[in-house]
Amino acid sequence: MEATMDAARAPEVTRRTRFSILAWLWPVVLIAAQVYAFAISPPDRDMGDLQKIMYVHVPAAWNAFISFFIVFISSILYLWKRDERHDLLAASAAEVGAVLTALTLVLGSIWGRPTWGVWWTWDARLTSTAVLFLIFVGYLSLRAFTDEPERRARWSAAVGILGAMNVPIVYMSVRWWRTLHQVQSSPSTVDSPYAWGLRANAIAFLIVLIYFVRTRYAAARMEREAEQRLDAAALAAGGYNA
Amino acid sequence: MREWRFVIAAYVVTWVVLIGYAVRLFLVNRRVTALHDESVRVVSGAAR
Amino acid sequence: MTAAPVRESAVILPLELRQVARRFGRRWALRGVNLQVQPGEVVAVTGANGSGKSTLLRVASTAVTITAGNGSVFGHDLRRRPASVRPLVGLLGHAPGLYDDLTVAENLEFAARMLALGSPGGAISRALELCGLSAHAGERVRTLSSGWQRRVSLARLWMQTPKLLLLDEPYNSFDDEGVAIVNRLIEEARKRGGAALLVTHSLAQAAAIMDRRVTLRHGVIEEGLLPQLHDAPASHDGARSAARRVAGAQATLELS
Amino acid sequence: MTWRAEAGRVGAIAWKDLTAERRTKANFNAVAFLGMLVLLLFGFALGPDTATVRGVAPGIFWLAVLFSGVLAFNRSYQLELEGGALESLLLYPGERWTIFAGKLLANLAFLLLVEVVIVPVAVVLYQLAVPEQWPRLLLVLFLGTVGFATLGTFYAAMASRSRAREVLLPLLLFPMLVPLLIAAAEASAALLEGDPMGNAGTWIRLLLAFDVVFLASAILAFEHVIEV
Repeated sequence: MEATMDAARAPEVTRRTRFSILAWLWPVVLIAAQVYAFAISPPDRDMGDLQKIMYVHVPAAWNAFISFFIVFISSILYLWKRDERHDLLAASAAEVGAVLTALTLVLGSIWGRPTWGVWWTWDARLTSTAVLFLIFVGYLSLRAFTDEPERRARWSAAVGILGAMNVPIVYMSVRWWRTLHQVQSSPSTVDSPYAWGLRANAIAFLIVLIYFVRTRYAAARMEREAEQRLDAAALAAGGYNA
Repeated sequence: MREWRFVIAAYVVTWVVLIGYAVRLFLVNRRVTALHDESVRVVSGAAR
Repeated sequence: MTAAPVRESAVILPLELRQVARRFGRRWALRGVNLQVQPGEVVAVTGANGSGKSTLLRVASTAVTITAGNGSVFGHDLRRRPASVRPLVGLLGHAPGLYDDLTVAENLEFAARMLALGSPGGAISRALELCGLSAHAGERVRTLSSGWQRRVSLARLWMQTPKLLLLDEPYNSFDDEGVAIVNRLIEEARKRGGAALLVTHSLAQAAAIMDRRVTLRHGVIEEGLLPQLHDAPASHDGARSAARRVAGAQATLELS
Repeated sequence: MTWRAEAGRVGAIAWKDLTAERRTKANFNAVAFLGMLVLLLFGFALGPDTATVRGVAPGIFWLAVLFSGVLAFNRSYQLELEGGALESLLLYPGERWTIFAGKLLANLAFLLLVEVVIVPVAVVLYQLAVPEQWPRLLLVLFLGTVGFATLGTFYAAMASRSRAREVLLPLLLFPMLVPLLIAAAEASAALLEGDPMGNAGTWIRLLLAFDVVFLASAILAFEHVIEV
């Protein structure tokens, strides 16, 4: 049967990408950025040393938003081009993004307790981040509950696009909601000595993000290719219930 | 001094989460590599 | 609207499948089917349970997407132009595809509106009459027997007048009258230059109407079966050369 | 395909869904009853102080709509899954968005009818005074329901055909509805008090923007969620 030969010619992939440079580079860069930020920043006049939480909290939040921007773009690209790689990239970015939003929320809570005296406040940024987290938990659950790859890809692309589109709307609504109820605004704006520390840490987090997303993506690619190889083998072998 | 407890907590949480996710990536990679090896074995077995 | 099948080299085939494969989860229902159906031809598909017969019909109707390979219906690509294929095909599936809480007439009215028929009233009463459903028009589908439910599905096909009929076990749960309606439906399609693909176990009932028979086994068409019965159109040679053409071609798995 | 044919399909689908719904009134009754039950239970949970309850009544009302409405969306696709009707539906000629538009209209009509039942109940239970600006309140009710039905109809197309339909729909839908819930509850609360700060208009505009954005994107994206 001619199909037997097809399997042998199945895509020859032996990539075992480890991104070994980034794997040890990200902790080093992150530690360096944190040490640098600690060294150059004096205690804040309002918040004292608590200000130092900003160097992890804010970069985590920024990079979470970057991840979801990647989800948004890749989802659109998937529906447009129907290239499975866009779907896998969206899924990888969503997973990393969910981890970073969760981290942002916990850090916000740790920061809020000594600053505002409460673990949680209905602050616009914190609340929208929480909603964003829930939206992407929904995204990841949908993926987990759907087996068929094309269905999973198209459904989650739709959910990813609508979810990302909702982010600015959620933010606006929560902000107006807070303004109308008159409470204290968010903590002080960032002055220059702090800004450099913040930038360094944001870049360090970006490297973490790149490493995580690329590694997750490489694993997802490898998994799909292995599945396809097994499918092709099943198709060829005639044992069609492999 | 009390402030430092929160700062330390924040950095500990950050590192635990990041390293935790890196470990998850490692485990995923190991599982996927095993699947990859199996698929290659199955395909070369079928070709013979 | 010619009655005689056109026999030229450049015929637009009602159905052409090239190395069509379809996977459900880990299971391959079709593993590279090549099939050509000529204008005016009625092809019976046989095969054991689970050999992929129903999937073959559903692939041709665009109800199920193709995992690998491709095909076309009257020249319209199944993968790229499913929307152009849909008006041309009519599928009688396993399930009746009706709304249980609506009456027979309401189900047909819905179909007529979805098909954007010019004069829905006339089409509905004609279809009801042809399928012997006039007396049951006001009954809810839920209360009908399975045979009558399938008649409603048949009536819907009558209204649609598709050029390619795809019938899954069309003789099941039908009495003699029902079988006659099915055969008439096929005959009408054939007259319009259409074709029919029917999955069946009971060749006896199909014998009167079919031109040839193909057998599926484990998701591929079994080779070496002669075309049967009267007036086999030029399909055989065509099918063979097509088979030769694709034999060398790889089933590139464009897995989604 | 002409616009007339597509509009006819939208009408046909809405008519078909509503006819089926009318035949099985039990579902409507159950959903409306659940809405009333939520209103009543919140009343108990918040205690007998009228002033407190009246203050939070708009929020509770919208939660009641959300909790009871979410049952209707899955049901809308359940109808298609019995007897393999979805496969036939997808084989008709025409654009996919007509299916969404038809189902949306049917779900919208269903929810508005449920509201006809539970609004008076809320007014009575929470001792609300009908404000002068009641037409704007009706507008808020309508816009909020449109947004809710839009996203509900969209996400139920996926959730109802996944492995975990009961959990997945609220999990996907409710976080998306946060802006809608805030805007609808705030606008209703403001209008019930006679809109002293004049901010109801802002919330109505936000509701309108939400509806337009998600109506457009759901119509565009629907073919991707229904086809596979």
